[in-house]
Amino acid sequence: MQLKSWLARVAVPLGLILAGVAVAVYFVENPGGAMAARVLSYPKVIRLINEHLLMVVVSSSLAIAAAVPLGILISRPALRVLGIIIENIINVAQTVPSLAVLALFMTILGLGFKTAVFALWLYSLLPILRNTYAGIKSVPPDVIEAARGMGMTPLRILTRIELPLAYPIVMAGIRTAVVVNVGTATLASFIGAGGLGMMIISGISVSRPTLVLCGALLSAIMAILFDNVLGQVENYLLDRG
Amino acid sequence: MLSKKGSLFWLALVVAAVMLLAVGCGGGSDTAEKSGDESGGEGEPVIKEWVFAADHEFSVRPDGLPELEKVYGFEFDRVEVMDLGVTYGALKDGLVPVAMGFATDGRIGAFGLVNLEDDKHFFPVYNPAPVVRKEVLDKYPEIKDILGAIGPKLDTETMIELNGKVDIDGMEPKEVARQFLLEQGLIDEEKEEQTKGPVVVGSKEFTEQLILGAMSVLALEDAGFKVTDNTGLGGTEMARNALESGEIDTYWEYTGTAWLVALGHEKPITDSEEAFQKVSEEDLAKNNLVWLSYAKFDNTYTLMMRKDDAEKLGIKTISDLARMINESKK
Amino acid sequence: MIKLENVTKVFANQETPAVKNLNLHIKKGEVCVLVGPSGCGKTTTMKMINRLVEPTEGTVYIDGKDTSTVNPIELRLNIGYVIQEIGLFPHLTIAENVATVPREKKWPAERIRQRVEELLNLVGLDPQVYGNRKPADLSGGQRQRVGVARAMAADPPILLMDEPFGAVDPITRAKLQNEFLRIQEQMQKTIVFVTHDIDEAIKMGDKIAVMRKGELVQYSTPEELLSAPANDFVAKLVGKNRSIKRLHLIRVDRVLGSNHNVPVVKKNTPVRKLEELVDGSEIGAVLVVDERDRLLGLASAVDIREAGGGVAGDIYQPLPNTIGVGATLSDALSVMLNYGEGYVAVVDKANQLTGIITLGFLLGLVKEDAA
Amino acid sequence: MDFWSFVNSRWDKIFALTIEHGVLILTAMAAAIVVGVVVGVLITYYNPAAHAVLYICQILMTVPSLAMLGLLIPLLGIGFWTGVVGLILYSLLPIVRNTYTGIREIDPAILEAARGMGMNERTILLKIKLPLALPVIMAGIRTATVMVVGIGAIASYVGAGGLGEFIFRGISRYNKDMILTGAICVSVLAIAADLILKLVEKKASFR
Repeated sequence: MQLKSWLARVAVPLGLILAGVAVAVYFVENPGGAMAARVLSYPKVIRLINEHLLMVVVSSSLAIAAAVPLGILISRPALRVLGIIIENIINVAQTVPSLAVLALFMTILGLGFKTAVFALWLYSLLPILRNTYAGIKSVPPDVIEAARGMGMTPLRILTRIELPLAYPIVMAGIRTAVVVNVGTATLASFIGAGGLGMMIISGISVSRPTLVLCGALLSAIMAILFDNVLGQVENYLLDRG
Repeated sequence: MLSKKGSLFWLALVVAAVMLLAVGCGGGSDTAEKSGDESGGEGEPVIKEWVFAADHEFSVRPDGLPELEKVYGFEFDRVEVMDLGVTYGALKDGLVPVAMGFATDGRIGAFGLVNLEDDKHFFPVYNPAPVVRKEVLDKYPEIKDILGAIGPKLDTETMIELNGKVDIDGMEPKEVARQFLLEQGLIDEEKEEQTKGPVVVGSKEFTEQLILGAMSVLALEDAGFKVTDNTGLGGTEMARNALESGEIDTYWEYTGTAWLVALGHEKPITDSEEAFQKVSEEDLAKNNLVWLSYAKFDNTYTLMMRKDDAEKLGIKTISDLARMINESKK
Repeated sequence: MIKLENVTKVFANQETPAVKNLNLHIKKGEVCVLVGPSGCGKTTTMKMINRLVEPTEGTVYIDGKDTSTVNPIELRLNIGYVIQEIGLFPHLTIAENVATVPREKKWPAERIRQRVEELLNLVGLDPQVYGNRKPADLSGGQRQRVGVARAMAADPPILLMDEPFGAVDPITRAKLQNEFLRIQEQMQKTIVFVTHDIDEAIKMGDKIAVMRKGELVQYSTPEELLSAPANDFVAKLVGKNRSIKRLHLIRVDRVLGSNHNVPVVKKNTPVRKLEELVDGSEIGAVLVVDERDRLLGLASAVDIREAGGGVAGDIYQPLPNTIGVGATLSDALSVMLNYGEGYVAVVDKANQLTGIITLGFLLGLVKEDAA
Repeated sequence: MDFWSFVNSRWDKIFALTIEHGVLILTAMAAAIVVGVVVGVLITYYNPAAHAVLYICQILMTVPSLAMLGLLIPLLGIGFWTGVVGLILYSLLPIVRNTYTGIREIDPAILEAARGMGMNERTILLKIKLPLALPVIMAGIRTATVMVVGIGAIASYVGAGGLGEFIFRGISRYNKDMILTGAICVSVLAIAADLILKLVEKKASFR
């Protein structure tokens, strides 16, 4: 029973990883021309996947680590005005296209991986921050009132009432941010940060659909994988209370 | 359980705050930390890692990087792939010691960079010429003279200057093109009535192409054509596909590029006139495309280094570079 | 009017039929209540009448016409339909809601407008006030009224009502029920009414069809149902205090007839004649009405004897203890108790005497059940 | 001040590209609304198809926009229409999903009442279902539009024109002012679209 549910949990991510490997192997074995073969070699594909993963994982985890506490902070009643201001700033900032964010930081911070990570971090900060704030704000005031009436301290109210209730919304923000992040990271290759975007952009610029397709499939699989894993983390934490 | 979670949460908060700070500073220090190619202590420049900046197209083209490394017999430690045009900045800012560029780019001079001589004549010739669909030319034979007049007036120095006006001085490509055509007397100030056409003009998406495209647009407009400006289409294949499918009627293509990429030949041609003859013959026969007079300048690929680096290390040619890299690996 | 013949419905993916070989005949102008526990097939039966559910077997006739030969849209346009959830269209105004079917029938705008006004007035909603409001602005009871008005908009001869008062509070429900009875008195529609509430069934129905597991258990008048339940199931459904329930639920107009011995005279009847009559009266008095049968009062034996001559119109005394036709037997009982008299006169809206209920009769009813 | 002089010297170009961007978005959204609403309506009639369609749309969303546009080039060539098709594909999910849920979430009593009163399916769809689902559908359209304005910047890479040209040229020339101009124009366009559609959404709401 235990084993079965464990298997069920692992089956989908494992399947996705296998699909990713299958895609990579297929395209490396069938690159569709010498030009595409220059990118579609095992070491190169592995390197690009690694770069992409690294970019996404680093920027996303730092974004989560920064945005969730910040979201909690600005949702405190004492910082109500600040919260509203930041919420509005986020709403405006989210309309700036990701490409422009990358490009702007390129001109400020220079080219390369770190710039890309910084831009991706900043860009995925927004949805997580917004959802954390919105999630906590969505807790009905009477629930908090009741908790306060029962003599709970503000900290206990936060950890036992607000955070558990806001949790699904926060997780939704995180999942959106990560999935978007995987896609945005493909643009990082414009500023010399590598990743699967290198495959896609090269494919577009020399008209080799296999390259584009391979990059598209790998990054889509990566996005779905992250989404699935985060979904399972969400359920797991939810089960444990 | 829950109280444990509570303390865990505070721990996470602290960790996060530290991380936030770290990222903030890390991001800031990005420019400062150049990829290990700064001068050593005794004024002798030591390049620890031979990183090469290339755009996506160059990194995979048959006449691009892989073949170059084969011919000169060396290999870069790492290749950073980035958008075309960003390579000059990357080199100038010291992010890479060597970068790929185009021989006529205005930034070479302005950024204090030098071209390394292609002593093994690896790069084929890349003289640009207006390519026009034959149907269009049959309908408007005068286009041959209008667009054909531009190329012979463009030599390498002129083109570097024109490119520099856009990339360094920040002028619009169209304005640069207009100035040049006016100076050369190829167009006049008067506004013509646009009675013929429309003709769709395309170009690839980089400075020189934008200027050349703008020249075509202006010259045709001056001759009374209604012109649809479709310049800035992206890479080679994109512009080429657009031309072959009739989405655009003309754009400036480079002889070497057409020979290798569009016509699919493996062996590059290194003589300008020969390349032009062969390409125009084959393109007419195969694709019904007509090549008009080509420009004097040869915008071939080039490898660039920072001038002071190159001087200190005594690198003048690509062979010098290959030797230096191979030595560093020993 | 409506006839169900050997109707059976088996839903896909279900083994037991929802409705089994049902036969039902509903006469014109009758309120037929389908009652039974949830899942007994009452709603399914009703929906087969307007073909929202198609019978698996058997035939439904309306006015002798097999409904399966009629276009269902056509059919439904001529059958009013009210459901518990009401289903008012929240994006349309009250007036637009009521106008739905007339619009589908392409009535001219002016006629629709008049009809909507008439109906809103009928259900007690001022068209000026409520016509342009949205359903969300109305209370539950008001919405239910709109639902009824909407169902009657195109004046359909038949009305199907699926627990129409199920979702409102008891006080509002009683009010709506009474109003509905009043409207029905005017409209005389043929109504199929579904409820799981036996009390409501007894109050509303001319006929009650008790259903259980898709089958018709008993089909009779409320009185019969209370006095002679067909089996244990019905008896249980009706409940233990059937007699008390009868008092509470049975409307006085249902039991009026030759159940009493109280003479009624016109006001110009000579007193002399009254003397003979009053002797045979159960209550020791005669009732006096005017030439149009409107109740004037009563003349007791004492009054008659003392008068000696003249006509009934000269000697009667006004009668304070009357009740309306819609009242229940228990209403009648409480009036009797209040006035300390053993009878109560029943009058209709126009104050015309329709009958009289006596204490003896009520006792008889209760005794009947106890036996 | 550099930035302002840059903007000042290029008003015509900024205007032209903003219009181009707007036309790109409008074309894509017009088509996406038609396709999305039709698909969303159709799948309410057949549940298994609904799950499949929504899942496909969701997968489409995970494909990086750059890759999606790139994959369309072999099929459609480069240019405006490639951008339009790419943007349509991206805007489908919110529109289809919201149309579907908007209709599915209508109180079944309302539909039963409509059916019971003798309205035919076409009338029910046009007069009851779509008007009732309209606020939800509009919300989907708003989400899609704001998103697509941003993705539209990437569509320049495949020759669809628009404000992305500022950004791409800005990258090539290392020109911050140019990138900033593009970014700000796209943002303003997105915010404007958001505000306008919010207004429409409010109008569409019947409560």
